[in-house]
Amino acid sequence: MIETVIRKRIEILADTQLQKRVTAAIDKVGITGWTIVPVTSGKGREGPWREERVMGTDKVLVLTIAAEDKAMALAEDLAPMLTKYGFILSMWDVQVIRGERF
Amino acid sequence: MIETVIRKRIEILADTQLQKRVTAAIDKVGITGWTIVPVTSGKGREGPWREERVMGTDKVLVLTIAAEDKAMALAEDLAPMLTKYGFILSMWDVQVIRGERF
Amino acid sequence: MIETVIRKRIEILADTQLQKRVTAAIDKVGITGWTIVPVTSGKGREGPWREERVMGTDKVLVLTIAAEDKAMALAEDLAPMLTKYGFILSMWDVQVIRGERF
Amino acid sequence: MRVHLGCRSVRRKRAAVLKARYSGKPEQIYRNRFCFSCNSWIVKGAAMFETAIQTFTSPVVLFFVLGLLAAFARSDLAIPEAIAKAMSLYLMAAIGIKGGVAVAKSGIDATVISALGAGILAGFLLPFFAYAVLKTFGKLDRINSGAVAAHYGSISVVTFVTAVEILTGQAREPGGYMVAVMAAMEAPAILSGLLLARGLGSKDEGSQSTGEMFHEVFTNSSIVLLLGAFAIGMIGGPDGFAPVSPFFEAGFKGVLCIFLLDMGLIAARRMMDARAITWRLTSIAIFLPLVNGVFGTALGVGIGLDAGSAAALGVLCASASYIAVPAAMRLALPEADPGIYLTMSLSITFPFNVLINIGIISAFAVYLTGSGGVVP
Amino acid sequence: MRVHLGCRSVRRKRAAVLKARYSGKPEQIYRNRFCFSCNSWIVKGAAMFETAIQTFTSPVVLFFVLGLLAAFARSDLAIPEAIAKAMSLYLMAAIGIKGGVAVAKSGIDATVISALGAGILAGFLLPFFAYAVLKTFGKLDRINSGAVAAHYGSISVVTFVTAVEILTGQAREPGGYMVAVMAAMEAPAILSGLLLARGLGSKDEGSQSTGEMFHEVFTNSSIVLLLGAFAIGMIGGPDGFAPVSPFFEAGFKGVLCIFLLDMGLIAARRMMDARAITWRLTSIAIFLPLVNGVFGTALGVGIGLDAGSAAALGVLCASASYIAVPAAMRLALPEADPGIYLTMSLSITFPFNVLINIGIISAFAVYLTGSGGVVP
Amino acid sequence: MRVHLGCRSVRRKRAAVLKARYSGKPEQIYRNRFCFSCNSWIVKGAAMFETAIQTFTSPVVLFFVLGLLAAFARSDLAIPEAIAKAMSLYLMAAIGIKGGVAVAKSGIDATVISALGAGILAGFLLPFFAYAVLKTFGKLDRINSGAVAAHYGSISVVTFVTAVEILTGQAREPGGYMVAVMAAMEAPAILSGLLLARGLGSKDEGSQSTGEMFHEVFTNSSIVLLLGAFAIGMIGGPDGFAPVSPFFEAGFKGVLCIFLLDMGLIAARRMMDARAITWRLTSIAIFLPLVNGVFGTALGVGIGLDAGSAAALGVLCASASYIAVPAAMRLALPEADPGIYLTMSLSITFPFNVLINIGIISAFAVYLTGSGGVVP
Ligand SMILES: Nc1ncnc2c1ncn2[C@@H]1O[C@H](COP(=O)(O)O)[C@@H](O)[C@H]1O
Ligand SMILES: Nc1ncnc2c1ncn2[C@@H]1O[C@H](COP(=O)(O)O)[C@@H](O)[C@H]1O
Ligand SMILES: Nc1ncnc2c1ncn2[C@@H]1O[C@H](COP(=O)(O)O)[C@@H](O)[C@H]1O
Ligand code: NA
Ligand code: NA
Ligand code: NA
Repeated sequence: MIETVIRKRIEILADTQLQKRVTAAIDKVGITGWTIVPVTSGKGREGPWREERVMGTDKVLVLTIAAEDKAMALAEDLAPMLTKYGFILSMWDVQVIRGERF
Repeated sequence: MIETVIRKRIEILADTQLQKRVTAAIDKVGITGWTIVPVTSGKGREGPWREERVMGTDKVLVLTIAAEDKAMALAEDLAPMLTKYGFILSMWDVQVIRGERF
Repeated sequence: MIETVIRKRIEILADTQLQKRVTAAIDKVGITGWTIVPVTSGKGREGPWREERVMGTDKVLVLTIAAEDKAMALAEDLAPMLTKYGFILSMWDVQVIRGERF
Repeated sequence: MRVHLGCRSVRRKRAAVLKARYSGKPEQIYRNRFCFSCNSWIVKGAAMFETAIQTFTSPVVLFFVLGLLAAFARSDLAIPEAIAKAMSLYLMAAIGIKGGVAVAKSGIDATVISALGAGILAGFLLPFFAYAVLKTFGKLDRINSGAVAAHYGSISVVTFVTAVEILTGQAREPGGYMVAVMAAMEAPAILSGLLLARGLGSKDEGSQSTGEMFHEVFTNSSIVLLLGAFAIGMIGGPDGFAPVSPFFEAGFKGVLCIFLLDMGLIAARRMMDARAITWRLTSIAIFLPLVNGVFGTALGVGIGLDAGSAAALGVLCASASYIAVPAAMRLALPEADPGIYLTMSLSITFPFNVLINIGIISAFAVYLTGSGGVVP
Repeated sequence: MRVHLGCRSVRRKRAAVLKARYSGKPEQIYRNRFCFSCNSWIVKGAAMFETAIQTFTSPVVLFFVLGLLAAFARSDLAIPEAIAKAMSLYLMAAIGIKGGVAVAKSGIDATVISALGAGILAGFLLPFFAYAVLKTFGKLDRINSGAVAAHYGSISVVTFVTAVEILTGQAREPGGYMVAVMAAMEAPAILSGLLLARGLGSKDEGSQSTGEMFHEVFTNSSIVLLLGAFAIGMIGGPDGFAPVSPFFEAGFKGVLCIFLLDMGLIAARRMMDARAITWRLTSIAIFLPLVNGVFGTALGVGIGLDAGSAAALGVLCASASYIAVPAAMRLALPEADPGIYLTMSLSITFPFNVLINIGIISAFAVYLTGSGGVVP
Repeated sequence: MRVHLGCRSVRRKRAAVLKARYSGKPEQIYRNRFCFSCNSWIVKGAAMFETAIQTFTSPVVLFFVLGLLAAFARSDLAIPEAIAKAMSLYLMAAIGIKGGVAVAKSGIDATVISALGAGILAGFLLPFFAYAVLKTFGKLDRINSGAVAAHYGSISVVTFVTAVEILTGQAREPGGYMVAVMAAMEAPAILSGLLLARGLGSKDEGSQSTGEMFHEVFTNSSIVLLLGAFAIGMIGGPDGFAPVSPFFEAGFKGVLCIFLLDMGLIAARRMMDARAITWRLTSIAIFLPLVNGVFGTALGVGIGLDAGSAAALGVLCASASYIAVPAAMRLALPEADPGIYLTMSLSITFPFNVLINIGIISAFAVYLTGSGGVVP
């Protein structure tokens, strides 16, 4: 049987424009990497939006996998930005192979 | 330490054409928002498909985060559509910050 | 109350070029289907990349839902490729409706 | 009376047609041609055959073939989805605006009205014939027979556009009003198909879906852009069109080439993935466009259309929808199998029409109207 | 002195203008026209009215209207995002290179310098007036008033391009240097708006965001491409431009049509979703472009610009940013509500400018410079 | 014998070349020119220098420089991926079809055959030289040396296309068959590179990957479209090409501009991210294209090609693949580091070729063939 270890998977929905701030925070807490998943539209308290790159109001999903302590540090780091700009962060436990990478 | 609360994350793979029905159901059960993630191809019992917007047979992933009760109400609501059109719904627990939003 | 069953959700970040090998492995272990989610950029130990379809170095997220035994078989199958090409695999438990499909 | 396919006059004639097309007096070319290299008159049959064969010298068709071959060779060639979508919007806008400008020039007369009427009628009636064939010979159930029948009653825009290109290359450009006829033929077959699939009585919960479906059919992007551009063309007229014509006219054939390349890829890939298709269904997917094409052409000649417009009506009848109708069926008849209706219309009928049937229909129109030149 | 709107001479004149445009001597057309069908001189007022009405015969504007209508009819028509982005990059590159080539031909003189100066000054000052109106009549708070004011002081490239098309269609093409004026007017209003929103003292943590914001404003893709292409046009000159002109010139109007179709869809959809917009804000979104347009046109005529360039300056003052400034505000003033500033600038002011105000401004420029023909 | 770079005759001559290019008699321009402003003959050296410098007046190259600068200024300018993909497909189709039409006109003769042979041979042999340099001076291990060597033996389509544009601008258009030579040179170097990286014996598990890899190399979208369009061009000939030429010809240079803008952005961004690149590797990435370019040009002249075609062969040898070969290496040599081979070929060699080396190679071809005019 192949061996798996538990890591946190964190997904942050952020403005495309501010993507760099999120990934900078990921780099800062020492997580090894991240991946960007595009999103095309959505609806929240501020009403609906669509692919609005033309207006700079579109969003992306930043996905990163990390050990629990780093994940919590990241959440801590991002909390003010989440509130200020209305980002969404969710995280959960996942099994990964080659756990030493994360 | 930053505080997190548990919410359900629900992802529904649906026909692009029927996306509005899914999001209408989300609005109806009182969930605050949703986000659309594009998907480009796939394979199921009915064989493979690719980005086929030209033929209206493409799909999207509808992602929404909600408290457990609303999540279950949504699943209940969508069940007939899932069967009729062959949508896929999966959900799991996630930790979120600013839980009052969901 | 609608009934849900537990399945594994597996997500593999792989080179677009090698996507067919991953999906072939999925088919081989007898999982019913898979779905491709595009990703646009990322950063890892080998530095950052962007949408580089022009150079064939872009990636996709392969998503599949399966019963635990098949999921573990798939992970076993993919392990060498994960190491060789640096793919990332994560999996976790999700609730699904119509569990007989997976 | 020999057939002059191989003789050099054929090539010469093609050059003459091309020249005539660009200098604007296409009429007499096909009449009374005498072949000096083999010393005899070129006859109707030969003209028909040539007409059918010319299809394969068009770059538009060659790119379609390239797409088919690339997919069969399992090449990873693919047009990005956003580009395919954009090309299809471009083609809609371009043919809409060109049709509108043409009608602004020619005005709306009895021919236009009768062509519209004939098209709508054909749209309603063709599914009944198709349904009978599918149910008996094809051995499909009621639901699937109705769904497939709706596809064959409706139209394929790209088939139409390709036919217009080929007919124009033969100096038989259809009237601009045929664009309006095409738009009018999109929806009626859906009604007939639903009626056939569901029967008259059973309206089970369908009402919501059906209303939604018709909203979708009438506001889907193709139709809105086609009719909107048609209206813009009519309002602006030739003067208004002049400044945008470099964009909509000069690029048209090239975009169509790339679009057909993509259609070739999609059609062939779907064919290779097909599971649900029997030899019976394959035969029907070739039989229906043949019969419908002949019917439509005869109808067109019957109501007095010129050879080009009659052939265009024939192509509309022969073509099967693979955009609007599948979308409508997915909403209104989710029980029907897309593996059947998409594969038949897209992977069999569409290539058959583009590669062979347009040539046949155009030759038949020439035969019926006698515009192809006859031995004296 | 009667107004000749309905009389046939209007059409004839339009044809004459078109002809003149393509044969290159546009100057005398609007002067001293005598209408032979109703036997009287066409007067200034009539010329102005006609000028305003001509807007609606332009295919560019018709496509915008089509977009609005399609969205209101809840059609699913949509231009893929990648295509919209590409079209906007294309338009930037094309107007940049055209402007650069024009300046390479004409050189940089006092007119160019004073137009630049006037534009920058207007960019700084207009937000103060807008702020006062928004705060008092509009009842917005300080933050939102400042944010909206920044939008109205800055410019909208697409409004400018549309105006250039319409003015060129009236044989009043603005000078190529107006592209540089446009680029120069993008940023100043952002400074004024931030000053107004934040007050002079409070620099709370803003410093990082503000630096980041200005880097973004000056390196955002539109500005970089616009100025880069401008430089390429200046370096290459007419000779260097010749080989690429089929791409950048022939396609321009057509791409603009499709782009405005998309803008119509986006503007109308946002309008239907709008929640935060009161009738007061709606009025302001129409009042500000009117006043700013008149101010800018007068300023342009005052510093000695020709009718076309003065009208272009008026349009720049009248237009409200919906790309650069929203992006900047999101970074620097996240507390401001995008539902207010985007809806006002994109869904009200933009359509008002394209459909009505460009016509008014151009007529006003004709009135001020007397280039529209006066009764003798 | 003075060099006349600054003197006004240079500009006059450029205008003459441009004029001649459009009026179709380019041959004698570079011969025996006498400069009236400085009263002396313009010499070979000067002609060569000018040839090299002309590169920078081409809008195509200017857009590439703009891309580099924008990326270095950390602008967010980016071409959407779908558009970049579409542009690359468009360029493939366009050069394929143009080459095919050219060969349909000229026919296949001994020159074509020997050019093909020379290209394939060069593709096989160049990696051995590159490998030696990379292993010794570059201090790379066997795997990475082999992988990089494969890149330098293969070709870059965009470098080739840019060179064709520049050469055509100098009235030295390469023969249409060079497109076929380019296609033939894509794969051989991959074989040599793999042989070098793996050694002759060790075939460990590679077999599956290698088969898969070669299927991919021969069915990858670029090659399929290039050769397919080439075939279409040959079948259709000039007549068949006429209707689609507005699309494939008029837009070509403009699309190439925007594509090179994108390449500039990508190359510069990768350079800024590069970690694994030493000064030794940087030197090699400049040294190899120089040497290979000189070798290829001499080879071309040796087998009797005209100046333009010989220069094109030189450019093919000088260019390094950054599309087909990286994809193949990722499959067949996953242990090799893309950070090395992509950065070298894309971020150093590609800009060096476009900005400097094409000019050098073209001047060298002029020198060797004597087609650039010599003092009597
Ligand atoms: N409950 C939710 N589940 C998933 N996505 C959400 C949810 N609420 C908001 N969003 C996303 O977050 C964006 C911003 O939300 P808001 O700030 O509430 O307007 C929305 O446009 C959605 O894309
Ligand atoms: N086990 C699975 N895991 C992930 N996606 C699936 C799975 N089964 C089906 N799908 C997706 O759902 C679509 C429809 O499935 P089906 O209705 O079985 O053809 C497929 O094309 C896939 O995109
Ligand atoms: N910790 C991580 N979380 C999410 N994605 C990652 C992570 N590490 C690497 N990746 C993704 O995997 C790709 C390859 O990683 P690497 O092989 O480390 O360069 C990166 O470019 C990212 O897209
Ligand atoms: Na039909
Ligand atoms: Na303004
Ligand atoms: Na090479």
